[in-house]
Amino acid sequence: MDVTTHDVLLVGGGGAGLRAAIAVSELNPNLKIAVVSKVYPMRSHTVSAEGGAAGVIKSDDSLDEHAYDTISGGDWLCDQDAVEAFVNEAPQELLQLEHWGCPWSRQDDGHIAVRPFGGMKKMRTWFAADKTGFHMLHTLFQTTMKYNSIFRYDEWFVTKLLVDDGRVQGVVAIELMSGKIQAITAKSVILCAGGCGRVFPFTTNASIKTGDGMGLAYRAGAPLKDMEFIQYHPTGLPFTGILITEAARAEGGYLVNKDGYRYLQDYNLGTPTAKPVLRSMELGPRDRLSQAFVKEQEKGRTIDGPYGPVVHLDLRHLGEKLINAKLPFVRELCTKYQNVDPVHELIPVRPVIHYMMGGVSTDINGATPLPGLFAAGEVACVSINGANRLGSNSLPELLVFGARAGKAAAEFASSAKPISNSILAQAFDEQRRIENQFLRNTTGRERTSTIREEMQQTMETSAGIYRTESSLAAGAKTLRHLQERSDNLALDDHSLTFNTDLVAALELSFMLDVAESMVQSALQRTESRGAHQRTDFPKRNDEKFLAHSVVFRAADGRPRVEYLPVRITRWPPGERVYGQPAQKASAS
Amino acid sequence: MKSSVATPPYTLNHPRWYRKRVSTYWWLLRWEYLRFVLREISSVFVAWFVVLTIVQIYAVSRGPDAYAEFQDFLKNPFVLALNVISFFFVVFHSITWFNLSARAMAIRIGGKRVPGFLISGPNFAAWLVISALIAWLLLRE
Amino acid sequence: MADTIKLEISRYSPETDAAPHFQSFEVPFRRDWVVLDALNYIKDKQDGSLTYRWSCRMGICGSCGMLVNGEPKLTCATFLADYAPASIRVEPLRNFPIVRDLVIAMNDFMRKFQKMKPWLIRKEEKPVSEGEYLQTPEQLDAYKQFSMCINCMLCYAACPVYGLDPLFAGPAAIALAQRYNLDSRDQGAKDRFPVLSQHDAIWGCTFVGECTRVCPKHVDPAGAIQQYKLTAALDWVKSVVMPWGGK
Amino acid sequence: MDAQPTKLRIEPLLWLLFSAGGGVAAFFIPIHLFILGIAAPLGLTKATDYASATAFLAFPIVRFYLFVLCSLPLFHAAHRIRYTLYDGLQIKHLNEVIAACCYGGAVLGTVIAGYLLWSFQ
Ligand SMILES: Cc1cc2nc3c(=O)[nH]c(=O)nc-3n(C[C@H](O)[C@H](O)[C@H](O)COP(=O)(O)OP(=O)(O)OC[C@H]3O[C@@H](n4cnc5c(N)ncnc54)[C@H](O)[C@@H]3O)c2cc1C
Ligand code: SF4
Ligand code: F3S
Ligand code: FES
Repeated sequence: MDVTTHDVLLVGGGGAGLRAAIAVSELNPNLKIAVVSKVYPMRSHTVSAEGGAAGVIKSDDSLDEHAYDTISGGDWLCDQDAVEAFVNEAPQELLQLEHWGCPWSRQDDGHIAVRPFGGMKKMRTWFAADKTGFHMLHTLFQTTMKYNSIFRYDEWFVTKLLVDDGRVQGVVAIELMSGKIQAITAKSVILCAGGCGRVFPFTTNASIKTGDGMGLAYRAGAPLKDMEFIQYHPTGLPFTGILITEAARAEGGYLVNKDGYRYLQDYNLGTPTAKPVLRSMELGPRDRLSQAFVKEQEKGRTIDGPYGPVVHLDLRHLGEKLINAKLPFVRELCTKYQNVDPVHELIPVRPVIHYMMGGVSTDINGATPLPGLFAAGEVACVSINGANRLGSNSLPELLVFGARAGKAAAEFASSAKPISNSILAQAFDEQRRIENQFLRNTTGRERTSTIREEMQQTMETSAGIYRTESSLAAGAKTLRHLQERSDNLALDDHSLTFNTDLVAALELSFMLDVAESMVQSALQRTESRGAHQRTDFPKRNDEKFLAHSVVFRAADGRPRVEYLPVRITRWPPGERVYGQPAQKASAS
Repeated sequence: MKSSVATPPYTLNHPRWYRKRVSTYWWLLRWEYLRFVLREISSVFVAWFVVLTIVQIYAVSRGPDAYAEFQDFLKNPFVLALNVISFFFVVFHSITWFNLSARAMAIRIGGKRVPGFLISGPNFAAWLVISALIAWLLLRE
Repeated sequence: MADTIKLEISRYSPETDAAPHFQSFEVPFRRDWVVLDALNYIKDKQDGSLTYRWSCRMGICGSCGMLVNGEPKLTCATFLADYAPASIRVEPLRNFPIVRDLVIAMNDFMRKFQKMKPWLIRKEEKPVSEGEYLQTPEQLDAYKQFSMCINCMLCYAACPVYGLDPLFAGPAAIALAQRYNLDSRDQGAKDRFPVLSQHDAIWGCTFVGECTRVCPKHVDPAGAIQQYKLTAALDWVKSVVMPWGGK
Repeated sequence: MDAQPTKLRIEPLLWLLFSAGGGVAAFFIPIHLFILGIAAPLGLTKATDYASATAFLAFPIVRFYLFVLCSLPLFHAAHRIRYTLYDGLQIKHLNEVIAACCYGGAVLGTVIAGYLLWSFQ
């Protein structure tokens, strides 16, 4: 078996991974860096982010306000020291990206322009039209090209973390082009493998978002944190799940039900005004808006579409000029994929799985409890997002914690002991497992896609916007069963060249692990907070649950949940208030 | 890089890429390609016009008889047919040229790029004026 | 309209096939399905060995480019309904080596792309603490179009020059070099000039214009190349007229 | 594609000549060709007679105009024919020969036209 060796290895070439890679090479140009990614880095899912990235830059704004919005938006489940570090460093990181060439949208005088965003009290969201993630990712990727110390493994799929001597020392990966399985060793490994929206049937997430990174860490013994907090975005296109960015509402779009009524006013989100008001109505937080949709549906006030109930997003009053200038991609997506032109027509939308608040548990520098393993980006839970992430906080999170993890991993690598020799034996075992379980297995019965669909259905019914004891318990049982069935997969493809059938099977097994950890964490949190809403426990319970859940993988493969305290610095838990009252409270 | 070399057979973990050779008749496979090739071929007829002009000047320089001979040559049905074809090609050249030049130039006024038709439009207008002017110069009594 | 539609898909496995061949599949016909949905249906329900790339399903990641009836297309943005009831032919992008089925090798582009130095070059970096480089919306507009490239490779599949001369740098790589050249914050035009002014770069392009026609993001690489030719030619004139100046 | 040391390149010159020639050809040639090659032989218009032809050529400005009308379009054509042969027929290995023939032809045509017009009495 081939073995290649580096100092710092990144699993993932999205926003977080590339930022971390640059951080390592700027800190110490002598370190050999490897970026392993199952797709070419510029295809990573960061490319899809539309709306923007939050960072305090205008003089009427302050770091404390950004921190407060984030913490209250996260229903006080955020670690406040992490949030403080985050809001502090976000502006510098966004400026750094500007210096690398990111085409941020500008004011007439040449300064950075900002736009309002859901749950944010001030305008602080930087944007590059409505392709913010695309421009950020391409800027980062093109910038990495100038560093000679960064070596890329494009289209390599990581299947396992190599752990020996109590620390992570590399990975086993398959080169898709040739089918070669090999060990890539490193003194420290940073997971930047993104989220796992694909465990649900209806999601804005790309096909590559299958929770591989979470699964890798979980199996290697690192715990996952706050996995029950799953964000629904209130405005996805039916069927495709394509996201209509929050920026559409920030620019003044209305959400209306079948009577053309702006129903959010019935759900404690303020009173309707013609112009958008920050932290009010359509600019409330995502969890509240998605929950309001379900209530409307129960009242029979949604519209029945071919793919289930929808409400309408109305942009018509904004006019063609503004839509073309600020929301061109929204118009393109609607006309291309939904056959409606938002300039003249209503856009049908429904809540759609969008983002994972939870992830691999890390400290403020991206270090996981497992030595040598770091994590950053959507795969990680630092946590700044608490029970509900605010729109436009994720992109700056990639940068801030990508850079932090990069620095920490570089330092770790500089002082780490050499790689153990016994690593190779583990890699051989992994190769044998893949060959025997998948490539040479001729007795399998189950289809990957069937189990995947059943898993997705199970997740939607058991762990959707509203959950109960019984739905979750049933879900947990089904998932256990699916785990067993997945040991018996039959691949159609037994070849080595670009075997996407094999990739799908490996992804499925990661997703099943992640799904189980979600359902288990949700089952045990008997309260409602942020995106986690239990109809049988509708109140927030700070006494018992002002705590992070951490899931470990027990020896039998089942999830085991423990709790960690939330770190509170300056903002004691309060009530989340949106709409006009919030405006007044903050003004005083 | 040659495309026709036989690729070695597949061996474990060594991908064997399949390279298609571009057909010699690639330009016939799609209308867009054919249009492009016709556009390029128009230059042959441009060259033919230049040759004709040089011969004409030569004829004039050799005196009235040679010039008359040249006029007769132009009346030859084959030459006439060739010139009709040439005319269509040079007109095709003009049209494609004006359209392309609009795309090749990024003229900005007040920070906004001037749309293509505002560049090609005046070109077409100038073409008409120039043609009229030349016709008038050559044909006036 | 019929409730199924036939797809003829190019298959090639280097381990068993000497050359690509077509295989037919019958999939349900749905108005709102794109070609990619049909491929996913086949992979999930009929033949898991069908191999192709995709990810975002929203026309932004750039991985799902294929030939649909001979025309380079993003398959996630190409509706079955535009072809039905006739059958649809799906092939890998033209002008690239085929790895397997619908997957092509794009290593060549990545290498050429990097040679263009596609990053912001400054003589002197301004410290981040001093804030942003100012850039007016007009200055942004000067290069914005060329920054929209998603590296989908459709333009390479459409460009006959690339097919005939694999050394040609190609439309997207040149457009992306122009993206930085035209950025008011960039000072690296001189560094990119030696690569761009090669015969295999801008001068290889004969302005076929197909690249621009097929580009799903309206990048207009053909325009970028011609504009750069003009710049390079004027530079040349300057260097002849005033050999002592600049350089 | 690798960067070679910058030397004085010929490509920009050839391209400038090509572009200038393309422009001249686009604006001026169609009408000339129509009158000379179609309208006059068919008798739609009268052909320029010998006397007026010599009268025209007596003007230096006309001679200069004709020189430009011959020379630049030749370079235009040479450039396009070169690339068409090169791409269309895939005879890349003959690149130098083709280029020499095409541009050589254009230079030759230019010299002939120049000589005729210069020595015209
Ligand atoms: C449609 C949409 C719009 C969004 N809009 C916004 C917004 O406006 N503002 C905002 O702040 N956030 C937004 N987000 C959220 C944000 O985009 C994501 O959270 C963020 O981009 C995640 O980045 P990442 O670097 O962590 O992971 P990704 O960009 O997802 O990258 C993951 C990387 O890991 C690699 N990888 C994964 N598994 C493996 C494996 N097994 N082996 C090898 N490599 C692997 C992948 O190849 C990829 O390179 C949006 C999200 C979506 C879905
Ligand atoms: S220029 Fe257009 S067609 Fe070419 S790779 Fe970029 S986006 Fe695709
Ligand atoms: S198609 Fe090719 S030849 Fe030039 S204009 Fe586009 S690169
Ligand atoms: S799947 Fe991403 S562009 Fe089509």
